[in-house]
Amino acid sequence: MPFLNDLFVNLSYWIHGFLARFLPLWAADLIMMLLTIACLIVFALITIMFINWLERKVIGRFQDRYGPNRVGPLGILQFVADAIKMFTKEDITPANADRVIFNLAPVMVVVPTFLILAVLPFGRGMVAADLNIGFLYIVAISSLTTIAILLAGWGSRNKYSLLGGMRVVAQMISYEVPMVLSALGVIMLTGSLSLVSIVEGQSRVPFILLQPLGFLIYFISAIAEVNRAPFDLPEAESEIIAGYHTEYSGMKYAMFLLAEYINAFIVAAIAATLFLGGWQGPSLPPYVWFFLKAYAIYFVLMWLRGTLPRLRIDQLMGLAWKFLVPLALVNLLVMGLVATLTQGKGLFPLVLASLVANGLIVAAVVIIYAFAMRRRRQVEVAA
Amino acid sequence: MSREVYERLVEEFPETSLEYLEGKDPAISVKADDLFEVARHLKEKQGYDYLSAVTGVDYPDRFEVIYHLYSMKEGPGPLILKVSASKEEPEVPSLVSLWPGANFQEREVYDLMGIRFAGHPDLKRILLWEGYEGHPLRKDFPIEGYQTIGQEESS
Amino acid sequence: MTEEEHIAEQIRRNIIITTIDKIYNWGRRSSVWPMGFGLACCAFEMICAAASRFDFARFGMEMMRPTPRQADLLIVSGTVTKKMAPQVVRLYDQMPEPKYVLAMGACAISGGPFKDTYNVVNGIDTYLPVDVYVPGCPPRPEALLEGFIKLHQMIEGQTILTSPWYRKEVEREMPVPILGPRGLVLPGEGHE
Amino acid sequence: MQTVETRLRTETITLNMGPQHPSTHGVFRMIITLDGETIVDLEPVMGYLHRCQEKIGERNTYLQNIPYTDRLDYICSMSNNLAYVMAVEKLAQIEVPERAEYIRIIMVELTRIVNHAVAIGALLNDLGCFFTPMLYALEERERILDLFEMASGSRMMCNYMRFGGVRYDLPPGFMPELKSVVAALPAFIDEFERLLTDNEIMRIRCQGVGILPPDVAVGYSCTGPLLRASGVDYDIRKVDSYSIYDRFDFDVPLGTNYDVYDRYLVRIEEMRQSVRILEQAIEQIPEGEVSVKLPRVFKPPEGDVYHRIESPKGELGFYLVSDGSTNPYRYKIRSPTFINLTVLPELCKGHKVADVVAILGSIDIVLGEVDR
Amino acid sequence: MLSDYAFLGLLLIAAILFPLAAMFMAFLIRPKKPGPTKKSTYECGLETIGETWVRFRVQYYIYALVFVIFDIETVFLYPWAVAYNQLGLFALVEMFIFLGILVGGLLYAWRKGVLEWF
Repeated sequence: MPFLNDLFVNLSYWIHGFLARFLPLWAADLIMMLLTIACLIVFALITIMFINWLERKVIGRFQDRYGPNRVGPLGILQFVADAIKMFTKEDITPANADRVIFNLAPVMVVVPTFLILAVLPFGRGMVAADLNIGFLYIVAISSLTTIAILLAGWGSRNKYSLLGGMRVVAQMISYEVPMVLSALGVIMLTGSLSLVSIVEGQSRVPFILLQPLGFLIYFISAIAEVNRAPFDLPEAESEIIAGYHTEYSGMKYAMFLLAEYINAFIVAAIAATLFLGGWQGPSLPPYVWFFLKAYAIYFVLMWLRGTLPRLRIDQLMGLAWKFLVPLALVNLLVMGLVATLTQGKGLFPLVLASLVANGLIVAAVVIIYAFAMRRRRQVEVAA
Repeated sequence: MSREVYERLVEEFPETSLEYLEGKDPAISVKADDLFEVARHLKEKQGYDYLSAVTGVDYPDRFEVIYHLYSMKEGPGPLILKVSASKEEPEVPSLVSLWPGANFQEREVYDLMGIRFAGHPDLKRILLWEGYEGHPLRKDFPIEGYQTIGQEESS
Repeated sequence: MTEEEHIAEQIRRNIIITTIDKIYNWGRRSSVWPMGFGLACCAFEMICAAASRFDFARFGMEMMRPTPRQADLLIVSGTVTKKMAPQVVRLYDQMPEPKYVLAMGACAISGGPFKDTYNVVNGIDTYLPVDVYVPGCPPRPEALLEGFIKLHQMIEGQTILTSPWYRKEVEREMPVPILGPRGLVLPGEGHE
Repeated sequence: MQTVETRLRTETITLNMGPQHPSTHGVFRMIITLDGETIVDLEPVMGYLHRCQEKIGERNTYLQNIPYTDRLDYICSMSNNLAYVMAVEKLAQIEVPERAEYIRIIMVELTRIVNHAVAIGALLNDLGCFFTPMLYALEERERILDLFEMASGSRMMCNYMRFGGVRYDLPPGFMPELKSVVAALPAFIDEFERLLTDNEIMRIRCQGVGILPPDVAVGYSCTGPLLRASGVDYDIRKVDSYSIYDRFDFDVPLGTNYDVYDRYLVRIEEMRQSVRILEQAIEQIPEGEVSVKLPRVFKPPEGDVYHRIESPKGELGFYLVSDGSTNPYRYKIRSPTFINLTVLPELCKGHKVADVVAILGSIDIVLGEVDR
Repeated sequence: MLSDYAFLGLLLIAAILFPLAAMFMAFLIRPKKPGPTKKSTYECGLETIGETWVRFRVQYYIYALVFVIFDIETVFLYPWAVAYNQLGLFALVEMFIFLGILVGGLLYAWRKGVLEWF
């Protein structure tokens, strides 16, 4: 099995060796880099093809109906047909839209998606750029999408996209804070920002067992970051028509679709890397484990999209600032306490202490929530 | 049931000329100018708090506006008020201040029948567009409407 | 140019075009996105066609886009009244180019049971070029699916060379009628 | 530009949720003045589906009008038929045989269940559920439409009732099929409730939104589930007890805190009551005639008559003036959704864009009946 | 180490080139039929009423400020979290104080009603 495990890693070394024979070293490295970039882009396109088809089939099954099954066997080629159609679709730039911003937005929305792909550890040794500031890099790049979507909302000079753009600003900046705070717990345990070392830190026990609450906060704010499921206010179909991409057609809309779906997959992949131990797994080759975990979390994303209604904008903001941020802070401090107390004593006390700590936090939250509800009910009765 | 209400109304408003019309649904015919007083009396004193329907009818000699009133507390049986207005310049006092529910219905009667309602907050057309000439539900209005020249003619 | 040379020359030119045409049309046929836009009772039958029993998501038409900008097919489902006609034509104009119109139900085809009344347009084809007519009042979801299949066959029959949206001189912009004092008036010859 | 004098001068946007909008249930337009996300003022605009029903009613004979009533509120065609047919029967004093009365009640109560299921599905669509509750409701509706098709020949536009009864007697396979569908209904309603009633996001989005106090509801002459969710006990089946509703015992659910969530609960409870009525009707249905022989040229006597029934959306009434000829002199439809919409601006002030959509969904309008 | 950032530079260029190339190729192939009504803004089938680019609510600006405070806080937390194992209990207490001040700021914003969204 070892050969199968690092299939791609050996492949890249062999190509590098083959090139190095007749090219100077720097040229070989350059070509290797270009090859990895090409491989990343192809991976992104294949993922979106697969995700789009999977999403429509799975949500179809939730709704008791078949998804697309006429295009190619089992409907696999559905997104290829969509791509061809969107490729040959006319592109309209509204007259009174701001031309430059309107056309810049779709380009800007795709750039962060590809940049984040570089840092994801697909398998042992299979990471395009193992930065030692991996997670900080992801947070920095992912806030670029906020600007791109705001440009789209403001640029197309349409009332609905303006509302969508304003909502995206409010939502994404509010959910970045709890996302980062909850991820800090993980970084504290591994002592390094690089995703590869985070995954190696989880060889004995995945962090979800140590920090279930941290995972929950991270997952909720990651969904909100990517405008999916209960937090898809920026393109709320029933309220503001199609939100920020109301005026986009043809290839520009395809860019938004590409960015949206791949961002969703990336968020699922990062959640898998941070909390479920990316490619750590008993028998299967590492990259298979990575995709299994990523698609398991992506299934939960689809599940939410199929069932839950949407939050209103002020409830959304209230949830972020009044519930998630304080909870994330408390979780961070308690994790710090637990980490120092069980510093040298090995694995078992650490797991035990963190589970007890999490239980305490959840109990505290439930008590405060019940107290708040009772007080609110008294206020109502009095009013 | 509406017979006793009619008696009480006659005592209350001796000088107005009220008539009791027999028929499947007995109705009370009221003059246009004292409609508002009678309506307020019915609403406050007699407890008719629910105005179900406002209808305009185009009779050969007059326009008629029919109000169906119910009281939610007591019992069944509509109390029907019939108000007639002149053919040339139909004008009836509006009851929106008593029952806000009549707002859209009166606008619709104005829009389709052409009966103006004095005192209505914003009497505009509700079903047809603003610049439309003519009131379709009048008997002299052809059902196909006025054919506009150009595209309409061909089809 | 005798008959054989003409055909030979056609065949030579067509081989490249047909393969591109095939892919081009296959792509467009299998991802026609209808616009989420319903007028009257036929709209409800369209929703039933999208529901679980007669699901037209199987043909890849699942993305009912609310905006005309991302839609390919305008399903005029229901009675087109004179007050609504300018909006329907404006929505058609705002759709990007390879666009199709499906007139669903007797009202959209010819005014249906409400034909020749003061506020109903006798059929949408007075204002829009209609590609597929689906009769019925309302047509059953199966009839609508048959209409979609006819549309797919029509799309497959088109070629890049002859399709109207690639040719310069074809005018694809429909004039938006204006609500005049007595009814709809085309901007060109509004006499009133 | 209307400026709102808040601490800082901010301009308002005039947005129109126009005729083509995913959640206006058809071609209904609202001109909304927004300050940020909060509604400053809302003005409904209708008439985009005005199909001149009342003018056509005067051109048609009495019998020809029945198919037109199907197209009024195209989700519950049977109850429109019932309203019109009972008005003409009251005008012409026609007696309806027992079996026909029972068949009518069965059909109307099935329509009520279909309408409430679709209304809840549409409300959830507006709240953001990606079509899932709507498709479950439509699936249930398909089973009931099969029953209509078996009885009247058409899925949606049934045209099944005539003056003095119904057009055809029930086909032999109808009763067992009806029993199986009615037996499966409570399970569907429970599943619907399990998915939605305790759904935390649904509760937050619907509770305390669009509160309609009882006196305002009566003042704005709202009827149907909208009125009963405001705590006013007024169900025309109980008040007028027309047809044979007095033989069935069912109770009328009322709301307690008058908001969108209560309208949802009232509709769910009414579906359960309709199932109760259906069960009793299935037991008591007698054998016998289903229609009365009428002269070929049907001329009702002179006079005017107003008859109303409890359609799933509210009080649906027909006011007919007959001058003794074959065509009605005046054919007026009192449509519940058109009048329920009068209260929409009042309900929506101060709420957010997302709430307007939820409130409109809870009022449950169908444009065929609003614009007639 | 350096090669990683070189790789990211190349990836940035590729990431910008990919959408541009895709849109340019689509620009060559797609039909072009501009028209006055087609270019008009979409608003549910009607012309837009009033101005779209208005001075939007000031609420968004205040929210941005609250965000900036908390984002800077998280940036300070990064080095602390990374070097956490080497630091002793003392660093934890210090961080308690740092976060305490911030939670105080959050409660103040909450009480002032800044976190309300209208």
